[in-house]
Amino acid sequence: MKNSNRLASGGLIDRAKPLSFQFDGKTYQGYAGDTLASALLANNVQLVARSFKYHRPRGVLTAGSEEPNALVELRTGARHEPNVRATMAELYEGLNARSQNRWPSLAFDLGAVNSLLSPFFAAGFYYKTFMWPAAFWEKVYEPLIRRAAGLGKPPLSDDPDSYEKAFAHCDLLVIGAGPAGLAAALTAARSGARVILADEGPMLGGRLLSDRRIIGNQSGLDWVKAIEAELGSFPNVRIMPRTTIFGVYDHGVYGALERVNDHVATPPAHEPRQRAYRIYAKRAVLAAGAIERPHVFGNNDRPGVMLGSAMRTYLNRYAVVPTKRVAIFTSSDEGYATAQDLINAGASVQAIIDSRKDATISAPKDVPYFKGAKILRALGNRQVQGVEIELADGSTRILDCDGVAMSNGWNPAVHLTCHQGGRPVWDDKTNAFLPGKLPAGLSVAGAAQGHFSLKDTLTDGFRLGASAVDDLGFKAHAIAAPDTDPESLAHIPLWRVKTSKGKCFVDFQHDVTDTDIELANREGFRSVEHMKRYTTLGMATDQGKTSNISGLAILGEASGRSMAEVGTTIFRPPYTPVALGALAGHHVHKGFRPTRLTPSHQWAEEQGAVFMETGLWLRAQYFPKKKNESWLDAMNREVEITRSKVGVCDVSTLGKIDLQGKDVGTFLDRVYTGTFSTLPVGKVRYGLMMREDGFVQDDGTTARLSENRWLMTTTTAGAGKVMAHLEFCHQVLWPELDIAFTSVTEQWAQYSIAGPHARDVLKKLVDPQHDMSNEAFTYMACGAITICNGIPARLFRISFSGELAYEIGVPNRYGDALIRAIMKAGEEFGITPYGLEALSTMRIEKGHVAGGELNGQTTPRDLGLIKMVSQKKDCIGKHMSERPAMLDADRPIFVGLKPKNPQAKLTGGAHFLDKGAKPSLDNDLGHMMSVAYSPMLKSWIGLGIVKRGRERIGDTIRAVDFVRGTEFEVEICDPVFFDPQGERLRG
Amino acid sequence: MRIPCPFCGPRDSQEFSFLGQTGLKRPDPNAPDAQKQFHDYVHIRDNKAGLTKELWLHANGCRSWIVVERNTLTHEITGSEFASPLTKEAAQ
Amino acid sequence: MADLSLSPRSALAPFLHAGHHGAEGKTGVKLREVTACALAELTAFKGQKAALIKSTQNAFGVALPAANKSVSKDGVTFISVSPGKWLVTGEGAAEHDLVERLENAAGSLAAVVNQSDARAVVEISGDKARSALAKGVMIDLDPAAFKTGDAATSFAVQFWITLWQTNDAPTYRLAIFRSMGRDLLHWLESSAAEFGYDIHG
Amino acid sequence: MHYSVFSIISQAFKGQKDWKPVWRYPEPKAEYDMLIIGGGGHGLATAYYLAKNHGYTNIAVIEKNYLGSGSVGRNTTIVRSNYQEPGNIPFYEHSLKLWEGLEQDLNYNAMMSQRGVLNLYHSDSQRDDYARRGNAMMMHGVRADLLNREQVREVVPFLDFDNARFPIHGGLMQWRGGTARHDAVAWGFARGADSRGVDILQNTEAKQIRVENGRVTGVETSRGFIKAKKVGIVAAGNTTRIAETAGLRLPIESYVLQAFVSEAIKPLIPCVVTFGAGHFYISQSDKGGLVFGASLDYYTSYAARGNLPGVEDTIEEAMAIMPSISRVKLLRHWGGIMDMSMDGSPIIDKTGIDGLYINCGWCYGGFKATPASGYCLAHLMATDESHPVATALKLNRFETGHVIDEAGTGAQPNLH
Ligand SMILES: Cc1cc2nc3c(=O)[nH]c(=O)nc-3n(C[C@H](O)[C@H](O)[C@H](O)COP(=O)(O)OP(=O)(O)OC[C@H]3O[C@@H](n4cnc5c(N)ncnc54)[C@H](O)[C@@H]3O)c2cc1C
Ligand SMILES: NC(=O)c1ccc[n+]([C@@H]2O[C@H](COP(=O)([O-])OP(=O)(O)OC[C@H]3O[C@@H](n4cnc5c(N)ncnc54)[C@H](O)[C@@H]3O)[C@@H](O)[C@H]2O)c1
Ligand SMILES: Cc1cc2nc3c(=O)[nH]c(=O)nc-3n(C[C@H](O)[C@H](O)[C@H](O)COP(=O)(O)O)c2cc1C
Ligand SMILES: [Zn+2]
Repeated sequence: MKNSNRLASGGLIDRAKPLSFQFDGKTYQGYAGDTLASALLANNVQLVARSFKYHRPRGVLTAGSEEPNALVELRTGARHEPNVRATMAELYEGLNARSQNRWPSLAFDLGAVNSLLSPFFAAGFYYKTFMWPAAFWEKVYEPLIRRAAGLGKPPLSDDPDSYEKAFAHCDLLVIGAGPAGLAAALTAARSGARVILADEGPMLGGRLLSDRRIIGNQSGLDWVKAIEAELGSFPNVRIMPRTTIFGVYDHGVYGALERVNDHVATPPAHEPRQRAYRIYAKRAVLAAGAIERPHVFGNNDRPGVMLGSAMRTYLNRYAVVPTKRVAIFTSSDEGYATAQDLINAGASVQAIIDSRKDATISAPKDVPYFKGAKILRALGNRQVQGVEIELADGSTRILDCDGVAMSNGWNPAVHLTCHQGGRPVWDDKTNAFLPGKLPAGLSVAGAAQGHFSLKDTLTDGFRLGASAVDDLGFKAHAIAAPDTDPESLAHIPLWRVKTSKGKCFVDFQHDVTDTDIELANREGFRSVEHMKRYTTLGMATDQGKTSNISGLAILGEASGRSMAEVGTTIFRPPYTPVALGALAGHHVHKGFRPTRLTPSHQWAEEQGAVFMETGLWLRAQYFPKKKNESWLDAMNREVEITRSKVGVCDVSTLGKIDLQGKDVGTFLDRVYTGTFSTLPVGKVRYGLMMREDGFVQDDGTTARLSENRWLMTTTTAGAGKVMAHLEFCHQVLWPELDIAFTSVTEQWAQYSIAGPHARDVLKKLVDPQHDMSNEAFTYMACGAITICNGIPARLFRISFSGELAYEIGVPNRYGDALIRAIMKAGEEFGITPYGLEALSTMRIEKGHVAGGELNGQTTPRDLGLIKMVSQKKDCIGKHMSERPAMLDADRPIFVGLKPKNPQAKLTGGAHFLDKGAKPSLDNDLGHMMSVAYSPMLKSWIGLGIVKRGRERIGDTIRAVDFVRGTEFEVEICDPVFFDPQGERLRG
Repeated sequence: MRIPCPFCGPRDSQEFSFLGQTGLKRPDPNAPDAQKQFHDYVHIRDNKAGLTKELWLHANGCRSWIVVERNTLTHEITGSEFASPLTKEAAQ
Repeated sequence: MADLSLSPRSALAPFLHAGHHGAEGKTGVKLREVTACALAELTAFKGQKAALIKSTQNAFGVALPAANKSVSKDGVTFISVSPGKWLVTGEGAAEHDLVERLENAAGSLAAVVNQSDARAVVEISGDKARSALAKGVMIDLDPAAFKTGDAATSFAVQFWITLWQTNDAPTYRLAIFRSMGRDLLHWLESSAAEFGYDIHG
Repeated sequence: MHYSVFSIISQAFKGQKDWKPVWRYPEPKAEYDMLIIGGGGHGLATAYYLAKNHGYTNIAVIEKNYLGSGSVGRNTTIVRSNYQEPGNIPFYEHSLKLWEGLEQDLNYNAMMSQRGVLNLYHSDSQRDDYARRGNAMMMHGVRADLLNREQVREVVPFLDFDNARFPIHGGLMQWRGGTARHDAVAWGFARGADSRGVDILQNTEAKQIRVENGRVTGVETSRGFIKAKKVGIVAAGNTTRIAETAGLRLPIESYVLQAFVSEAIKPLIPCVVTFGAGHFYISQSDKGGLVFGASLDYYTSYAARGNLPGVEDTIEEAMAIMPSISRVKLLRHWGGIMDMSMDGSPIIDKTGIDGLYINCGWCYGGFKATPASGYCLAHLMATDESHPVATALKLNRFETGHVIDEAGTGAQPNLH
């Protein structure tokens, strides 16, 4: 039985490299150059899969990426991959494949009972049923349907392999390396243009690998080799085998998937499994060939029924006779070539059944030959065991065979031409849909354009390759297509065998039959798009590559419309399915988005800090003293020490923008709510920025470093947005202003030193010539200084914590050293580092707004900051912030909240209700925005917005948190809980 | 898509961020109907199907705000220029 | 206060591991961090570009480059990054007084901002440098499109980069925000791994 | 034709031969009482409820393409009512209640599946935001559950809990949320409307709204002028193009949103999951495909297709929460046109032109609104009063400042 269907010689396989592989646990042998499908067929394995709905036995229909049937699970363990087309999987030593969607085994699949129920399971069945009783849908029916759905099992563990993305550029992209593509690439390459030639297969040649042809005075294969060699010699040509162009996007952007290492068991070290390319091509030639059409007749899905062209591929390329006694069912002259190839390979052609009464081609000698005949049905179950045919005179008879080769004309592979909305156009001459409106820069050559003869294909390729690059200013020399051996192309499609018996499949994978299509039409689903959705025709993993056109024809017939009137459904990317991993590339796990590290990161790590994500930054959340110190204990300690002694915190992540020019003051007056033009040099002012719609977008401080130089800070999260906003204001709104912006966020490492001893610590660092006294360097002062013997630094006396505090900035290269120096300098004062938790607690104690309050839904008035909006001037957002609803006295306003019971753990997101009020949207008073446990007040405290809150200071209301199941009475208070007079920060 | 930046040349759209229709003039804040004008300025758009002029920021490039002439039905781009005459001058 | 002296550290210092990495037996790519290098941004004020070009020409002996170009002289490289804006690097003798010299040349014609610490600068060279970069850089680096002296600000992987080519080896330099240095390096290393790469300390 | 156990069985034995068309292909009449422009979910639902609740039968829906060809047929099918803003909550909850009885009402199985909608959170502040939302829902009696990390793990154990860039801290779950079969919703409403006498005019495009003396008189269509006393514009992504013909300018921009489906695999994802550190949402269809989407492509567009950066971004987000699906393959991706409003919330209102009504601004979220949107617009067109659950969805709210901005991103539609 070993390789019982393998020919003794021939083919493009490497007989010197035998490979063993497994299918459903059994070991077989094939050769390098095989696909899993060819190797299975060589071993006479015909049954390889079960269909989606009826679990019908299925074999191999095609030899390419259009395969609807032969899907398997490939590889084991963590490398498990579902739904792999056996026709595309290249064989490697040890390949392990399993059939899917069957239980308990492929041969005996209980799911096949669905087939018996098929009278019920017509198209649209779901929509009419499962409604009684209503409750059963969720509990019974749906779980059942879901369990039955799907093909392969999803992988559940992490992928051990990696994926990459890459970019490529060219003058001309040639899609497909059949004769048309090779010819196009060659002309373009000779002109000096940069060419990328991509083919989804591992070898160049297209149909020339499958058909025995003569080009000029050499064989088709030798012609391919010669061109490949010449193309390989050009530095301006890049050949990309195993690369599928999966999508055509705007402006010459092509999506491509390179299967770098799918043809080996595991990728070599440092190599990805697959790579997704974005190719930027000035021009492209689509030379994707054509896909042969099956016939629609009874039990046309039985293993052994195959496309004629596929059979030729197996014979000529893989030296495999898929089945030995073949009936040829043809509506085109193509079938006769298949017959000849079978005969040459020593197989028996049991009959040629040509649906055309007036076929003019003659059949090979001694082959039973029926003109005007049709196959009514295939016999057999797990493999064809004969066919019943109807002769021209209406009589029927049974023929013995174990395989059927179908040739019903070709569908040009126009898919990529439709990705930008182009619709194929029916052509009566070729009996095919040809490309309609093309994406800009793309032309179509060869069989994809409906030019089926080899000579025409070559002519096309040479011509279009030349005209594409001529367009770009290259000078391509015309190449004349060599003569080819004669071929005959006559063809009249037979869309279905109306008199057939048994189920006639149109869409094999989804088990859509001709009667399903008729039913859809009968029920009013007359638009092709309705029919598609109602029957699911063309919606399977093959996207209907072999089924769509026949389906349209049957719909047309049922509704009395021509092909042109029916039209096609739309082809969408990807051309063939693309692994999600490849499209994500290396952007997985921690690499999903960049991680920005603060200057003190390494030091904080050494301290055992716990980090948290804030946007892309990783910041220290708290610094546990002992291993298991809780965040709350650590935070309490950090706050207490900071407030009683001194603490330090990395604030480098705040956005910093250097603004220079004569008009900066004017500009700031327009973008900030307050006035900045009056700010003296050496001073800092707090600023609030609105969007033009009147809501607060960001806050921060701006320092005036010199007459014409300012430094703005933004929130960490707002940095990018604010920069873009300022650039918009400058470039679009007020280009007349003379300002230069430069982001300096990353130039400076900046630390906040806060607490009663802040000045003492600082004095140890700052070079002695600078007067650090409270009088000389007052609250809200700023200046350039030097520290630690001449290191340039900037000092700002600003405070978020409410303590005496300074922010000190040094060039980032000193950031790591400075945090260590600060800690050392602070040692004698008992300094602590503090993280975001402590930072947040201290600002809440001080009633400062931050992230939770700056949520894009609050106005300055809502936040109690209306005094910061200058009434003397306009600014961005001013008018819209004064719309009636925003001035409504009922609009919730910013207040502080204290629980009656200090231990009551307030929660962010709780809503407020009056005592005794029932929960309802009308009674909703507002919500809690930020909470903290205040070590100063020894109580939980909160900030939030409450309807008429300012008028209700002292009132007790309820903070209700349904989703956490808590409810506390809280007193409305002023938002400044600690040091309301601000004495500490001025000290 | 590839957006032709007048400074950098054609670049992948991924380098840009999109704001919207251009040609909207920020109203005179002192106009008697300023509130109404601001409402329109902030909220009302032509949303044309066809050729539009729109503002893009070459955010991951030269950071110029540019005006791109683009067809919203086909995505075809027929021109681009700097939003600010000053940027244009500085680019020369 | 000797114990409180501050020693500088380059952006990538904690993450660089000198030596050969990736595929064995070949070195398609060489990587190093460019450390002894000052950076500054120079932005012409309104209407002052022509005057600025003149005065920098006098001070540095080169004309400020046009879009997508860089020019170098005596260790100073001007890279055009935006209309009226240049990123300037200074190496060798120019490392220490770059900002000062720029400020002198610019006078009131342009804003000068020290960015020496804001960016990590990496140098990538070798005959596979292009292929490694193409795994993230979206612009065309083929010699037909991008040559020695060419420059771009663009997007690579997930980073806003400034990229310029310094010789035909080819050698490229790439500047990105310092805080993302570790990730940039990680990407470059995984992209170069299949070609084999050396890291020079 | 009524669907029942009996009709199903008898048709099975008759080879499904006697099923009747589910809708007619009528010729347009010269005049209707009401004309709905747009045969999407909302337009068809409007017609259905006008007929069913208000007794109008001389009405028509005009659809420029095949019915259901718009966003109703191309969305990620998520149905939920987990909103935060008081203007939205009652409306979407009303909608969810209608969904819960829809199949029986329509005698059509739209495969509404209340498998739960789980919004993952990745930080403490996001947890608090979700708590705020959950509590707002509970104020209106809409159940929400705040799950911690371990509770999330029980529901969706295959997510990346250990090595993610943005670790999962927990999630907000609405168990009553879920998905419905998009096409069946359009078909069910169409069948229901048709059977009540509504003319559904497919391949009939509205070209120009005719207004005389401040009052609508009818619509110029690709099949001639159709007179109507009242006209509703229910054209989702194309609203402004039609409104423009009546001289209306609206706070709407049209963007393309992409959607994605993978090859069918055996059941993996039991509910809808959304990623809080991005804008990604995913569920698994009855057929086994993973259906997912993320943000808009960021530019205005009327071409129902997107571009590669949007594709890659979406799939990176998918992999960010479920790296094990690297070997599941993308089968198809497509686009739909979204009518993005300036605050991210919808508009159901009169227009200032007598007899002309609009229903638009559905942004990412109009599929779930389908029944209530139709219900409320029908109510408005029949009574000239806003339905009580839709009183906040006014057109003039941008002038008055009563905006309903769930995301807090302001008047820039592509940020919602
Ligand atoms: C990719 C994607 C994913 C989405 N995911 C979700 C989701 O998960 N959950 C959710 O709730 N929502 C989702 N939405 C949003 C939702 O689909 C839409 O908001 C909703 O479908 C819009 O209402 P509709 O069904 O009436 O629109 P449509 O179906 O778009 O109907 C409008 C109809 O008007 C027709 N029309 C337009 N112009 C004319 C004219 N001049 N004359 C005649 N007819 C005209 C159109 O052809 C169209 O059929 C998603 C949308 C998209 C695009
Ligand atoms: N006798 C007939 O009626 C008939 C009909 C059709 C074709 N043919 C023969 O087929 C040949 C057609 O030549 P051709 O060059 O036009 O086509 P081809 O089929 O020879 O080559 C097409 C190539 O494109 C590749 N391809 C398809 N889609 C792709 C994608 N998206 N990305 C990457 N690669 C892709 C395929 O792998 C294939 O190698 C001629 O030899 C012709 O005679 C004959
Ligand atoms: C929820 C949902 C699931 C889908 N599942 C599939 C599918 O399994 N196979 C398929 O080919 N298309 C599927 N589609 C996509 C449709 O084929 C189609 O692309 C989409 O409805 C948009 O229509 P258009 O591509 O004709 O413009 C699905 C669409 C939706 C909305
Ligand atoms: Zn640019």
